[in-house]
Amino acid sequence: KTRRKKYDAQDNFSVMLKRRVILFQQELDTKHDKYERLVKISRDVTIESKRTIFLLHRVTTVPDAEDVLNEADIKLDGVRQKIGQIAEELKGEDIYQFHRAFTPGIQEYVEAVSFLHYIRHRCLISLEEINARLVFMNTEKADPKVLTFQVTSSDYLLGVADLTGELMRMCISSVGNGDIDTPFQLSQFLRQIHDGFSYIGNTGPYEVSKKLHTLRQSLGKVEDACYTLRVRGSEIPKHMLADVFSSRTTLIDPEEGVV
Amino acid sequence: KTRRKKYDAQDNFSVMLKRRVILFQQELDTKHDKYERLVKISRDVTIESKRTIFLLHRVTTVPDAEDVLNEADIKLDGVRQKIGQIAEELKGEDIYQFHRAFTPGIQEYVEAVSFLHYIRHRCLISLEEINARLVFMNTEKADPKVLTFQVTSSDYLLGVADLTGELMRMCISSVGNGDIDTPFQLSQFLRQIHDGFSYIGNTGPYEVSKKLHTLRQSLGKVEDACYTLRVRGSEIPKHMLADVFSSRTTLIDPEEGVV
Amino acid sequence: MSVTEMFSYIQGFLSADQDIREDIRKVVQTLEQTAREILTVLQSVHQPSGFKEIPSKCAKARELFCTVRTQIAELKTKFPMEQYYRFHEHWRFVLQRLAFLAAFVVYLESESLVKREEVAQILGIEVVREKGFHLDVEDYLAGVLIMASELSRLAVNSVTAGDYNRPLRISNFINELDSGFRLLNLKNDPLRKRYDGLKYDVKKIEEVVYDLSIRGLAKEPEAAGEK
Amino acid sequence: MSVTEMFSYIQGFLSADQDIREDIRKVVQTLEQTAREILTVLQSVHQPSGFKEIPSKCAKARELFCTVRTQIAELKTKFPMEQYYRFHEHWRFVLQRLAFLAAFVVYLESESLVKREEVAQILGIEVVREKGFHLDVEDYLAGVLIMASELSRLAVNSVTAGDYNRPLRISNFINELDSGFRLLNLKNDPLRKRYDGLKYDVKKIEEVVYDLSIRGLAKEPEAAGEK
Amino acid sequence: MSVTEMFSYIQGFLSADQDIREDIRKVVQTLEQTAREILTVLQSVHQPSGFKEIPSKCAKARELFCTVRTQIAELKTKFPMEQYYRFHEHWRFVLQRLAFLAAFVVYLESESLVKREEVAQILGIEVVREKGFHLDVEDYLAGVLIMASELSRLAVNSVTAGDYNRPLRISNFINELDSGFRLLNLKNDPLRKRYDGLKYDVKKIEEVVYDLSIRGLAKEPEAAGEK
Amino acid sequence: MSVTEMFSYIQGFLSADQDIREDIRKVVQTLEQTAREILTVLQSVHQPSGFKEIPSKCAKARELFCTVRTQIAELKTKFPMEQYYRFHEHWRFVLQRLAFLAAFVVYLESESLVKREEVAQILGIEVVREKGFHLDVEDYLAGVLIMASELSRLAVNSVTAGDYNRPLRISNFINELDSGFRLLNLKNDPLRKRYDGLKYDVKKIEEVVYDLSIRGLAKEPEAAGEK
Amino acid sequence: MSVTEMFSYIQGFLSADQDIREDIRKVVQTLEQTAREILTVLQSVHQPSGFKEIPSKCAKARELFCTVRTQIAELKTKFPMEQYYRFHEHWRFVLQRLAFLAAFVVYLESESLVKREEVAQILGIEVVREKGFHLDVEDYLAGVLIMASELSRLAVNSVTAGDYNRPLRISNFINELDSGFRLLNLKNDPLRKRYDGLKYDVKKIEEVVYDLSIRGLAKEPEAAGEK
Amino acid sequence: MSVTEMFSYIQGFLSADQDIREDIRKVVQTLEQTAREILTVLQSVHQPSGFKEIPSKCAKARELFCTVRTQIAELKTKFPMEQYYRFHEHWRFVLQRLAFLAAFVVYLESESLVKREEVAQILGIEVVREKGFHLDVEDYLAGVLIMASELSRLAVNSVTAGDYNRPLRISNFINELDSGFRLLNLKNDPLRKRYDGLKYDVKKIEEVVYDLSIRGLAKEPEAAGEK
Ligand SMILES: [Mn+2]
Ligand SMILES: [Mn+2]
Repeated sequence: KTRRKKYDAQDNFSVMLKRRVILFQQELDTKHDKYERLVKISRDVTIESKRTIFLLHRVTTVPDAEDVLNEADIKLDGVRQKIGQIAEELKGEDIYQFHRAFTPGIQEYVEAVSFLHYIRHRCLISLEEINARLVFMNTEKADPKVLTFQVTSSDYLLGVADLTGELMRMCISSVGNGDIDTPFQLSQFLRQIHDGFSYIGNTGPYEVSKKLHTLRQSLGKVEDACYTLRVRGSEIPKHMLADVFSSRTTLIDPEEGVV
Repeated sequence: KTRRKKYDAQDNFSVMLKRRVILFQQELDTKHDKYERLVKISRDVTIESKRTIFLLHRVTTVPDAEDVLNEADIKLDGVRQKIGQIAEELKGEDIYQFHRAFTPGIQEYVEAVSFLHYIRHRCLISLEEINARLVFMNTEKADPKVLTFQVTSSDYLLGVADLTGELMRMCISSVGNGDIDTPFQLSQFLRQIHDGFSYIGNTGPYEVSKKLHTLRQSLGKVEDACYTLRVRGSEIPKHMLADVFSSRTTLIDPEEGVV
Repeated sequence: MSVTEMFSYIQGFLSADQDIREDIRKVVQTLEQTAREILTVLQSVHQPSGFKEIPSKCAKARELFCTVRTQIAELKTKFPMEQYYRFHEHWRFVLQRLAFLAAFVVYLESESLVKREEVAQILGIEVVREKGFHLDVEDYLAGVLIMASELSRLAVNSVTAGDYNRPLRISNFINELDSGFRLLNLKNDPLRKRYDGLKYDVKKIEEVVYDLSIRGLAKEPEAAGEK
Repeated sequence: MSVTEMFSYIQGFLSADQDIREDIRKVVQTLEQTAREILTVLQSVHQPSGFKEIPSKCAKARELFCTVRTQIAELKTKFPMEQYYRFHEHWRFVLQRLAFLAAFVVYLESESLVKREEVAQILGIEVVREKGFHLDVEDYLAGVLIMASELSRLAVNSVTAGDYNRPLRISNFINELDSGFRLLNLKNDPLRKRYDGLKYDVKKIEEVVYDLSIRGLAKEPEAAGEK
Repeated sequence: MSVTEMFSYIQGFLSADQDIREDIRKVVQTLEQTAREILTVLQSVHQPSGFKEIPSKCAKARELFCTVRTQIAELKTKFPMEQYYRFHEHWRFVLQRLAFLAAFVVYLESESLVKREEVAQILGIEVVREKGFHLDVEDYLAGVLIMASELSRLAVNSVTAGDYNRPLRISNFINELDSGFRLLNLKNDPLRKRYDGLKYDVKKIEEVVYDLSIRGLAKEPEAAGEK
Repeated sequence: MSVTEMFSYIQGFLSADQDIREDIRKVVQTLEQTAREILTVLQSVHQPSGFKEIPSKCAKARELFCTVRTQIAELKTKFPMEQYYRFHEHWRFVLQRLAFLAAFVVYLESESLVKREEVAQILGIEVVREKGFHLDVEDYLAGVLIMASELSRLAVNSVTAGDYNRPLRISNFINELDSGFRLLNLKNDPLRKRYDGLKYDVKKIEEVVYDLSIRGLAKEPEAAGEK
Repeated sequence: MSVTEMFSYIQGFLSADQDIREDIRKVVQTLEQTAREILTVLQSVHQPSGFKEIPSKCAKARELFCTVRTQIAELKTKFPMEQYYRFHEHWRFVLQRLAFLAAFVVYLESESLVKREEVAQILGIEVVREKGFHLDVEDYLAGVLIMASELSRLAVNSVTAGDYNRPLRISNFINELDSGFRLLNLKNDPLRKRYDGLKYDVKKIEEVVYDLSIRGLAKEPEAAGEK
Repeated sequence: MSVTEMFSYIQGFLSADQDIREDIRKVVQTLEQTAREILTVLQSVHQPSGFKEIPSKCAKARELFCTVRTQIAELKTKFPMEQYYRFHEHWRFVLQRLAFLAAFVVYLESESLVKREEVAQILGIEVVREKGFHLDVEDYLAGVLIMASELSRLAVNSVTAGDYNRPLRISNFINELDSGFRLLNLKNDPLRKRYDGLKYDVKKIEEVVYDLSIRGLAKEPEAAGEK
């Protein structure tokens, strides 16, 4: 009889433990599943942001830049919708718990959106401006609520660090297209970003330090391009230079403009 | 007039080039999109296979192993359906073109299915047996067709290499559960696999060599466990040993059997 | 806002972050110190003489947990609570150690498995993330697993100290724990690695019980269940 | 089937694979040798004296492409065609070089952009994967990009050789190419890196044209288009 | 002395050491902050507008070096001076950066190579190890090499800003530096690696001078030669 | 002073440094040789026959320590004493080995923990840094931890040699050592890593004692407890 | 001689070198295959059933060594013998494996340490470099160390297979080996790293002997001591 | 022979080897010193003033090569000649530098490509391996490639110094060199990597020639063509 009882107690322990473990399992599974969904959305964000960046590089050659910018805006709206899905997943969560799942996508989005912003406004988009556009309406009709997504300063920095690579590409393309102003503008802007990063130095996130080398290389390429423009331009007075270029443009395409 | 004509020619070149480029873009996009879809399916395959492996480890403690094995079979049916999706994506493709996208998932599936097979049949599943179960019916009702998926010998090897880790875990659990036969069986089986891998040596895929170290460690743990069983068992004659164990079992749970 | 201003602004964020981390690190150091003290108190149960003193040692440890609660209260003031996971790495290690110590005290006192709620209460923290500084499932489970390995050591030392019943009780307890953990699907993460260790603890205790059995030293099995 | 048999069986697969790779490597080496010879032939166009000889050099190169076709035919016999991508890495490098050389010959002959179909034909291979040993889009594009960089070098050397028109024609050609490539979305892969190089080629040629313009040496722009 | 006493006593040692290191780390952080500020000031010389402002920028940097001296003075109080090498790793990096910044300021002011004594004076430290906190030869040389690479950038940007003489002066300076370094027998250490970078700086500057020469923009070669 | 003169002067510094390091390396090699000889002498205690010979082996080791003292005296002449930490890396490894050997000899002779002062005396060096070539706390502790792992081996081999008491004494000793170390607040450095190994030694020895206990071979537990 | 001629001539050299290496690689591959086969044969001694078959397995291995000798004879014909060190890297790995296998066979047959001369003889090569294709001391030692770790595994598996004497003999053997190695002054090279592993093998085997001793299973300790 | 004897005997081998390496290292250091001196002498050709002094600088370098020969003669005495490849790594680096310096001197003197025989003669070594300490083809080629990159620098600096013909001559020379190398079938080794750098040198020099051409500064193209 006593033995019987003992094993009941034992069973209780066992049963209770199992009940608890099943709860733990649910908690863990919920977390893992959410993590997995976030990884997948983040991959989509990355891909679409990259495509937007490619699209934006066309801006230096097409006749109407505004078309490209608007198209990029539309593409980024799509990306923002995806980020809305991330925000939805993170509703009520501590976002840092899942940060590793979506940080690659968000960095790529920062890169794309800041590239678009630079082309349009010739200045660096701020973290606030980025976050201001990441406000979403909850889709549940029963309870419409505002959702926001906050890009962290470290994701912002990492995205901006990558932006410099795109700016460098844009600079080289500009020179190739006979545009002599953009490279100088870009070199000043890039230098400012470079100086900004060296001001931050090693107080920033670890990944930034790894990207600094590439940033420095990009700056070097842009500075070299400007140097070449200047040194070649030195052989002819400035006012003549303009003539040469306008005649070059005419020469290539008098009626339809540069394709 | 001549100039006009020239630029028409030029435009033709340009227009033709663009038409071609758009075709290239479609080709590239199709490929990238497929790759991306395969990566996502592969992640699902990995997760579900891992869960199956966890489930299978319960086999050493539950009263009716067959239940667990059947449940695992059902889970793996789900995984196979996913692999069916992979096969669907690869229909008419050169599978090696996308191999990197799905190899992690397939390796994990090999690990899971060979683990189940070992528990059921106490032997190593062959590549043929694995592939024999990866035959799917095309879901299109218009044109029902048989689809197959072929696991490569390198994915098979890498999956089997990982299997050894699970076998080691199973061995240690068995000892903990007072099971004195399984560890010896497992050690012989593991030794055979180990000898098999050392027979293959460095002629196998590069990743195998990286896994050999872990394999050797697992074998060491299993051999140590068997050693301990033997050396402790040495203090009592074999027939008494059986008595001790049966009395232990009774002692722990006389009515319900080991939970 | 100029680029320079923007970077100064961001630098502000980064400095604030570094300061928070520095503050957290300091409190965590005091926590580690206390954890080490509790461990030293509880380690004595492994000594032959230590078995009789278990109750007093547990009481002593309970006292030290007051200090822990004060230190964790201090820790909570160092960062915004919604950002728990931002700084999680800083205290994860010590929190798992503390969960282990709490679990060990409770085991020594009542030979039962501490609940996550109890650990939280002993440490003066929450179970549910929404309510504040809390104990993650993973950290709770890690603490329990560390205890399992301490128990396998205790089983060995019990025999040395001449207590032949304790190993059997530990064996039952740890077997239950093992079958509980078997229900979990863990990812390939640190917890899984720790859980692999549990198998060795179970094995070790099984070996002790076996050693006792073949020598007829495992006399009073029923007692094991009663406690 | 015993474990040992199973591993012997797999070992069979692996050996077969190694043998195939060994065979492929050997043929690829001969291909590389021929590619180097074609390059040597075509390199002479950079020499001041080389400009007049372009037609004869192209003819010479065309002849060597016969050898290439034979060698590729040999290569095709070395592995099952459906497994093209299994061994792709072995010939990818040389195939891109050959695509470049084909593109360069075609450019030198007609100042036009070679089509993927033409390259395939010159190399004696297919365009569509299903039909057999084929030329991947990426490999075709890589070949074209290598040519772009060769053309920027050619623009420079044309000036040295006193031919002031060629750079303008190259400039137009390369600008078209650039705007074509701009329509492509490339992943972060080797092709994208190569495409980044194109920007530098465009820039370099632009600089040459600029140098000619300011000196009034770029006399006959219409001629450039006519050719 | 019991084991416990002994270890308590040892803990005293360890704590003292850890406290010193903590203190050093904090001061070094402020030093790094100031160094970064000086860098930001000096980097503006690369901007087109920055060239006229060199004197004012140098003055600004000189002011910030006052802060550096105060911070280093603070640093000196944190540990017994004979243990310089015990803690060297903590400040080696920032000291090399500061040596670079001092060398850069001196170069911008007077276009001459800073002496180790001058660097020491600017930083408020000693040259001779026996006299106190000093500047190791290796750290001085590392600073000079960092400057060399900054100067190659400056040569490029000078041209962009329309200053065609500066590159020639930089070229002479860097050549002299190069011959200086060639006198040294460097081991396979970090310094050697840095020195290997110098040849790229030399080459880069030579190419700038070349570009100016061929365009007749290198106005005063005689003056440059005289220096 | 011209740049050339300056660099020639600097080369003087560098050469001197390299010469010192070369000299140090040579003496350190002889020290390593002697350390290996002492180890060989002491290793014999693990042999079944070795237990009786402990006193004579210790005496032999003590003799060899004379050589060590001579060699260290030689080492001291190779560099200015205030630069101990500049060259510390060269002898740190062998010094820790020697501290281990000294601790092992003392343990074998008296079963007590060697004091840092004793190690210093055996090696003919100082404890206090200010007084000259000294033994850093960290190096002393490293030596002690190496000994701990040697003792776990000794416990095992004692049983093999039929000495069933020694493991109990070792167990007490190592437990005391373990509590001592728990008083220390070690950073995440090599020492911490070594200390993490100590718990395996403790566990191993506990298992040896367990094996003896369960077989009734641990005869004098009271005696062990008294210590 | 024109540049072209010169380079053609040089290409002759390079081709010859590449051909030699290609030839060597092929023979080495066959050697590796045979080595793996011998390994598979010898590894069966770890199986419980394998212990009785040791003589037959050794005989089988000896036969396979005939193949090895033929293959090495083949290898010798592939390059001029004075250039042994030029191509050493190609066969170093397999030679160490073969030295291990030879040492293992000899140990299994006679429980003695194979001499370098014996290994050389088994492999059909020389000991003295001057005489031809030889076995470097380092490669011989590496082979012996690989065997040591195989023996520690064998000690464990002997017990599992019920052979309680073998571990004692292995223990004596490995201790002797260990003292032998302690006579060597190894540099910080791969061999040194391998040697560092030996102490784990020694410890492992000592623990096996311990387990047997405490259970009274080590029957002939005297015999073991005599050896 | 007992195990101990065997290992003592082996230690003899190891010591001998270490001594040889130490001796080699010392001589190689003196060689590196001389190589640096020769480099310093030859570097002056890059200076505007240096062009006239080429003959005297070459003479000076030739003198220093006497020292090199003496040092290499010394090196030869340090090891048995058939073991050249055993110790090759020790001097490979400096030998390539010396080959470069010899090639550079010869180029400056006669604007021709040094032959391997000549380099060997200048360094006082052999061409044919069998005859003694020799110059490997690979090392000769590496030296030539280092020179190529030095020549691209020289082309740039010639223009700065107002010598507009030299770049054209260099261009012809380097083109010839490039076709020479294209005859070689290089493996994926360090030499191949170095060779990949050659195309940048070729391109750089072409751009210099371009700059001269477009400005009508390339006076004597016919002369250049004739060569
Ligand atoms: Mn990007
Ligand atoms: Mn697994």
